[in-house]
Amino acid sequence: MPEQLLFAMEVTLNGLMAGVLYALVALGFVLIFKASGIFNYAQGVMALFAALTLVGIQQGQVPFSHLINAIFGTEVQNFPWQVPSLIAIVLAACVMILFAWIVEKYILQHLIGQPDIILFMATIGLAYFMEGFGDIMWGADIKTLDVGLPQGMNMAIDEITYNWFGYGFFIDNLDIVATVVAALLVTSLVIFSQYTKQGRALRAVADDHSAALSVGISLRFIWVLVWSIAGFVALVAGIMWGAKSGVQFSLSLIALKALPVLMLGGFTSIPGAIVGGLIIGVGEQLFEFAIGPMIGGATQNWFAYVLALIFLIFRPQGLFGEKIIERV
Amino acid sequence: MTTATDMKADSYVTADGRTIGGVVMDLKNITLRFGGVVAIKDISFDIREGEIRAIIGPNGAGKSSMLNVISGFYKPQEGEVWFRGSKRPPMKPYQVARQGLARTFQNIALFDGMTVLDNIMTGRLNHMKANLLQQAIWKGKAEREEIANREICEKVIDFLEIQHIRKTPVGRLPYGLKKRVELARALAAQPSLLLLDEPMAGMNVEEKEDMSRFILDMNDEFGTTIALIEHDMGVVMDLSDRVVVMDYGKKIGDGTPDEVRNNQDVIDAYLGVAHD
Amino acid sequence: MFYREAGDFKTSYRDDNQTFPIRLDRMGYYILMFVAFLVVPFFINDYWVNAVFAPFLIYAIAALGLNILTGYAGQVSLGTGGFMAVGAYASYKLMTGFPEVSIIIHILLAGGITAVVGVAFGLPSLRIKGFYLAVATLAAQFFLVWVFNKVPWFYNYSASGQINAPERSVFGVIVTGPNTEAWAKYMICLVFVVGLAWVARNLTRGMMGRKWMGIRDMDIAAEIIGVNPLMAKMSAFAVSSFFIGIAGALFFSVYLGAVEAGEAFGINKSFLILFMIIIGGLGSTFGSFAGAAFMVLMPVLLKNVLVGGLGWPTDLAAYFEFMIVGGLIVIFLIVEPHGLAQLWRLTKEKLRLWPFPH
Amino acid sequence: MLDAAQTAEKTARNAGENLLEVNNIEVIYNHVILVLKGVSLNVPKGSITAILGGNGAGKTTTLKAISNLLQSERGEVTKGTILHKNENVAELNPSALVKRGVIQVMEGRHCFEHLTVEENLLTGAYTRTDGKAAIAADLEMVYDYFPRIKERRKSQAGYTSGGEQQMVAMGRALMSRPDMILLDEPSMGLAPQLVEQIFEIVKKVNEQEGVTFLLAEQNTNVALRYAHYGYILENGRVVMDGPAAELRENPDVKEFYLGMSDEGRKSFRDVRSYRRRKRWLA
Amino acid sequence: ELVFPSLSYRTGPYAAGGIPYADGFADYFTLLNERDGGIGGVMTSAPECETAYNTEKGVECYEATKGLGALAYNPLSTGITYQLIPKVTADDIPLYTPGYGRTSAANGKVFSHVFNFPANYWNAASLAVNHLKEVSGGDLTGKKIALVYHNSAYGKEPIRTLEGLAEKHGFELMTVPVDHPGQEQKAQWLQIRRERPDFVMMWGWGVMNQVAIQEAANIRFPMENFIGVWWSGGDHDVTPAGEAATGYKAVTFHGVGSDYPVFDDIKEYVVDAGKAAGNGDNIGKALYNRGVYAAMLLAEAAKKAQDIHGTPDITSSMMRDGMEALEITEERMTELGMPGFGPSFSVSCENHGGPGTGAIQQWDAAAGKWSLISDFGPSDMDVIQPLIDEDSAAYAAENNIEERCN
Ligand SMILES: Nc1ncnc2c1ncn2[C@@H]1O[C@H](COP(=O)(O)OP(=O)(O)OP(=O)(O)O)[C@@H](O)[C@H]1O
Ligand SMILES: Nc1ncnc2c1ncn2[C@@H]1O[C@H](COP(=O)(O)OP(=O)(O)OP(=O)(O)O)[C@@H](O)[C@H]1O
Ligand SMILES: [Mg+2]
Ligand SMILES: [Mg+2]
Repeated sequence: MPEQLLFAMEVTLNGLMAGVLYALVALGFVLIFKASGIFNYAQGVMALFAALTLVGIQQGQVPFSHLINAIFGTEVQNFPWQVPSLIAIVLAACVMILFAWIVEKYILQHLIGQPDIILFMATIGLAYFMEGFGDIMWGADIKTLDVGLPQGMNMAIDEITYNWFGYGFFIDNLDIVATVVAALLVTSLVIFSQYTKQGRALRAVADDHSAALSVGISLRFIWVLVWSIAGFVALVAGIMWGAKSGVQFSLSLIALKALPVLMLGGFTSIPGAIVGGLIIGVGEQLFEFAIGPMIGGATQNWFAYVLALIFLIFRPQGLFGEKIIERV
Repeated sequence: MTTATDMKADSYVTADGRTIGGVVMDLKNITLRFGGVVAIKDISFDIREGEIRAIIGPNGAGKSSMLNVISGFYKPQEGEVWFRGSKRPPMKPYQVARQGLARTFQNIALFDGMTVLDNIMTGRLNHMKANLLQQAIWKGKAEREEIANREICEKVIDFLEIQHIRKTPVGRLPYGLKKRVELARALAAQPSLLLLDEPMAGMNVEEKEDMSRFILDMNDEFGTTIALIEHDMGVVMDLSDRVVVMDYGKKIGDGTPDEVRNNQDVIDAYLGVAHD
Repeated sequence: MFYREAGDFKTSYRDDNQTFPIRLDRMGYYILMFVAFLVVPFFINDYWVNAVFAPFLIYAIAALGLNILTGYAGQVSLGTGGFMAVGAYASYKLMTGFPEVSIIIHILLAGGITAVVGVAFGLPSLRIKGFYLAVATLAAQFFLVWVFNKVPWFYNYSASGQINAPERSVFGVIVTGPNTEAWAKYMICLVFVVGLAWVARNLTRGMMGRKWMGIRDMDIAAEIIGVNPLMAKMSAFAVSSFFIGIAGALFFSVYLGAVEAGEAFGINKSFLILFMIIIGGLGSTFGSFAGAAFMVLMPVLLKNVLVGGLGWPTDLAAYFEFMIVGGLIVIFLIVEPHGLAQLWRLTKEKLRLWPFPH
Repeated sequence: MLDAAQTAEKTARNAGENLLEVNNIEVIYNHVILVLKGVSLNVPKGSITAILGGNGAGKTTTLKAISNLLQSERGEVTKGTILHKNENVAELNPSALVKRGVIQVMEGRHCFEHLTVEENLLTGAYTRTDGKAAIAADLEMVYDYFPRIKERRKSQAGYTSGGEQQMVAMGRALMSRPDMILLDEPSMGLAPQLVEQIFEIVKKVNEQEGVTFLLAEQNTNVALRYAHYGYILENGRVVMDGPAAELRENPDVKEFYLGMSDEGRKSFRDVRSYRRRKRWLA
Repeated sequence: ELVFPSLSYRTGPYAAGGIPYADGFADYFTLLNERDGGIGGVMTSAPECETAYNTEKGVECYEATKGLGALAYNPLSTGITYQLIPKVTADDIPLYTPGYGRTSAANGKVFSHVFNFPANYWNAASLAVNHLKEVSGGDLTGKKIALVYHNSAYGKEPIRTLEGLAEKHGFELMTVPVDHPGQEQKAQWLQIRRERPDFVMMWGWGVMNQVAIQEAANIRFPMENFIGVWWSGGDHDVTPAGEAATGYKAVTFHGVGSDYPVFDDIKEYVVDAGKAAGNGDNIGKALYNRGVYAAMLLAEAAKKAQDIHGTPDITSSMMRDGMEALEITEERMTELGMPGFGPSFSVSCENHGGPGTGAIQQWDAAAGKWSLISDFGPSDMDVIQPLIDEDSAAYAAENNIEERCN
């Protein structure tokens, strides 16, 4: 088989994997958008915060130690214990639920029935706040995240492909894990939103806040619910990305990777997030592989968006998004 | 009361002395589908110069859709629209508007972000010609134009008696006033054909009387041709010269109020009880 | 009743159309202009111009521009950073290409060029709406920055890809480069701001503005009553980009003097300016200024209070800065979703009624 | 200027067990616009009570004040009390009210555009806990009441006609098995026989399920035919109230709300443009 | 009081690098005050101003601290440096950018107020190449070297030099840009895996470093053939990858580790006295040391200025003279408790760039520390100098500056 083709295949495979990682982030956006029509700019920061919290708990860091030391001149850093990963993850999830509750109580509740852009803006304010808060709580230094996920090249695949084509494909174990996790998440979420009462209520809320209120749907409950789920999704995304780069500020920027995925899949579709992720992942990797070298590389950032844009021209609501209803 | 026969003539005079001219808008075998739903099935009817033409029918009959076809927002799968004696080529809604059509909407479509005055001024947009640069400079053409057209709008405002809310954002207005503002916006355009989609929905008798008065005066004073959808039989019967009745996208009646009122199909499909 | 409109009646539609129909506002406006032009320049120093005034005025221009697009025409855009970059690089190429031509012309031309680019990237808005459009405009953002980073011609093949503003002067007064006097820097920004604010005001109070707002409030209805969506949207993109381009040009040539596309015109700029108009108030000229002031002054103020005043460690201060700004944004939205401008309007309504509650 | 008869009637009424009592409430929007200037209502259990009045009179506001939907419009009740079953419900959130059995059908339909007609109806049953079977049964009931929407059950509500949407909204409310429904302008935009139909349904539901109705209406004619008692609102105040029968006979109501003059209904063509003045405003 | 403002960034995407550096910079001046009562009897201070690596904030900081009688600026950001170059020249304040900023500023003839001794990016490039040449037995012909760089002004700096060197040594250069922030580098590393370069060189900053090292480990690229510039050689860059990072190399222009007398003093006088900028656990980290080193050289320059002008209270323009006349000898370094921590060199009117010497450090994950595997060697000035002259000439032309020093 010609070498270029093999390479292309390898790139495609890795593209799919990268796509799944993007989709993980996009999912969080979709959930909240479905439930409240809110475009949650804070999703990225939530991922960062969740990951920070996880590591913090795991390593028994004293929250706010920096602040405490600054005020009382003490020298507290760590608790004498370490927490096993699994428990830490559960605790972190609880923190995210608490977070959801607070957000609902102190922000969303007061903005019921406001135009989307206002709610969007509020989440931006939230993002700012979280950025500072996360740093104060856990410090701004890079944290190594290790919950025992396998990393590095998958030898088996390398073997097999080598025997087949005489060229071993590179697949990162972490990506394989991510794919499995994502698959589970998506299926369960789809079932939830399409076939349950709460799921229906959730879509109703997205359509018309005051009408939802009038039929007795409790916005508060619905919102706490989805923000909790979104928080959990953020945690998962945080773990996957954090494992690569260590947990640090830049983690919050992965949100930008998720936006084109959203556009392409449709803001309101959970499967859309996955499909969009895959298309973007493969698209940008292949483009970088084939065209990139000719035009100087580093094309991913914009190409993802341009790709999504092209799709939108033909389907303004994204591949799976709800059709925009135009009546007078 | 005019009889069917003299209505065949290409121009006649009504009982209350208004002259009805020739056909302005002629709709031929219009059919409109939305996926499976057939909103309009092969309907033909015409609107004549200076008349008040009512369209009635049960909910979901396709009345609003018909207006949307006339104003070019829905493109019928079959059928032709003839305007002033010539077949209308496929057009964008805003091009149709430039031909002198204006309309109001069933679910009020005002620009909530603007004041009443600005909303009404938008009605004048096809009459204002200053280009971007002139508007950026303002002094000169743009301002002159603005003031000239403002005068026209003020006339409409006086006519509809909404001076007091000139500067309030329409979003805050109660339903009835919104309806009136929407009418004002349509009038400001000084249309030759005016389409009204349930202008009196959600009004009480007193307000309906006012609204009727406006419509009549408009028709008398400016000779505006009016097509009107309305569910209040009283209003329809009193105001209109001719009535089209639709049901499930089909035309089940067309003629003078009396003819329609006594048409059995219409009674079954729509009126329920025969109206006095 | 402090604030009265009672007792000044309009006798002509012209008076009724003026920017400040209420006498009290008019007075305030004149005083403001007087101070801005005839007082500040004599007291301003490097710190104030570089830390406060230059950024405030320049962002105000950008905010005006974005507000026309988003606030008036309802097209949410996140490409602002990219468009500012276009303005900056355009002015750079012009300044270095035609040194003899006045920089004022260069800056205006830069605006024009940006307008063209803006229209090009605005075309999708015909089909794409709402947040989809917002995200779509990010394509412009990333692509433009990438281009300015990749194509050496734009930065005259300098080793690092940085561009530096050469020294230029207006009427013999140096306005760019390191030797610019504080007041000169301030003045040129001020002149542009006032001029453009005036243009923005004219466009938005006339038929153009109404077309834009029509598209914003209910695009279908607008089209049916005769607004041509293509023209309306494209003109909005053009005008807005023109403003933003000029802002970019000033930002580079007058304010910073040396920039690099990725760093100075990154995605954060786009968001920053969007914050400004939302905090300030969508669809309000005053709001553009209020928002710019808030987003520029608040951090500087906090920093001076927390570090200078309370002597906190800079990092803690910085974190709190984030939290406070974020918190304030949320609080403002809760108190008044329609921004500082609306807050101002309501206060006036209250004053008008004062001391009676209703 | 209420005459003895009415006063007597009222006291009698107040004695009777009231499902809902609104005592002299005041509503302000945006902290500045005073809309309700002291409105009081009594809604006896099992009755149909109508709020009549012109545009901007404050009908919708009143209903929203009762069902606590104001805060999302930046409006607030600044004075007065609202008692449901003699408990103050002013503080409850809307969903709690629905659980208590008070549900509102909002002015201008407010369907969930992207949900299908059927899903819309099902959201009405959100607060119910009595199992799928019961809900399915009621779904059938609603479809019996409104055959028209049964045909379009699978299409997105956003694409249904104005009237169809009104039916969906009403059906949705019925799905919650309320003991009190606040109906805001049910007849708006409905074809005559449909209006009759809907009021027939109101009557039926009221008699069969014993649901109490408080409805805001413009269509005084129908409203007074079906309601037991009526309040007339004019810019934020109750200017007149009494049993429907009495109101129908009142000369002012006749002229201004029923468009009757002494010689029967007068034609809309004959309306003259002089501004008439209402006696009670004199 | 002698003021050396520290435009630091303890927040934002690059905080992880900014924090230890700022700590080191501050701690050294604190040490001077605590131990020797300042410089020449005058107390020092290093007021911090948070820039978050953001140009506008940098400008604000510059203007804000300028008033305090700042003697020299060390903004630790290429962007801000480019900002300040014209400003400082106008305000007559020296700008000190060790190992970053505008490389061609090494040419004192054009850049009167900018100093970037002891070494700059182009030296770094050359030093790296020299090392690679050494490990591949003194010959690079036919070898392939990949440059993974941060797609920004900073990242592009070495390319020209490397092209020059490629010609000279006959190796093949392949450039692989990574866009900010660099969270996702799959494509890049697959490309490297395909092209199988003999060596990979990295010009990264922020998260890009950690991801790159992780990805390199993933594709099993031999770490000892992977070498970064000093800004890709911090401890926080390697730790996330854990064991896998062992063997990774980086160029450095100063000593590593904490076993120098000066650090004992810092522990004694600063940390234990509770006067440390951070919580003291950064001592010995690569970037902390760099901060200390920069502070030390500034302090020395200040002392020099005091000697020249015979007054302890120097002005910024005196400071400039001091920097231009700076002379670092091995004895002096030993006196300061930093024997062999950096090269001995002297600055001149023409040469603001110092000797351009540097060493190679290598990471050992098990021990959790860097160690020098070479001593401070020279870089290839006959390739670099022409580039410096060319670029500075261009700048001079653009801003019509006439040359000094003659
Ligand atoms: N854009 C659309 N997409 C799909 N179906 C539509 C659309 N517009 C109208 N319909 C359908 O076409 C039919 C006619 O709708 P239309 O609004 O014209 O009825 P109508 O006569 O105006 O009824 P009403 O008096 O209640 O307004 C309805 O069944 C409606 O569901
Ligand atoms: N959100 C709001 N903000 C400000 N004013 C409002 C708001 N909603 C209603 N109003 C004002 O309150 C008054 C009463 O409005 P309301 O909708 O209750 O009248 P209504 O009796 O329901 O009229 P309609 O019969 O047209 O529905 C109107 O004058 C309206 O301007
Ligand atoms: Mg209709
Ligand atoms: Mg109402």
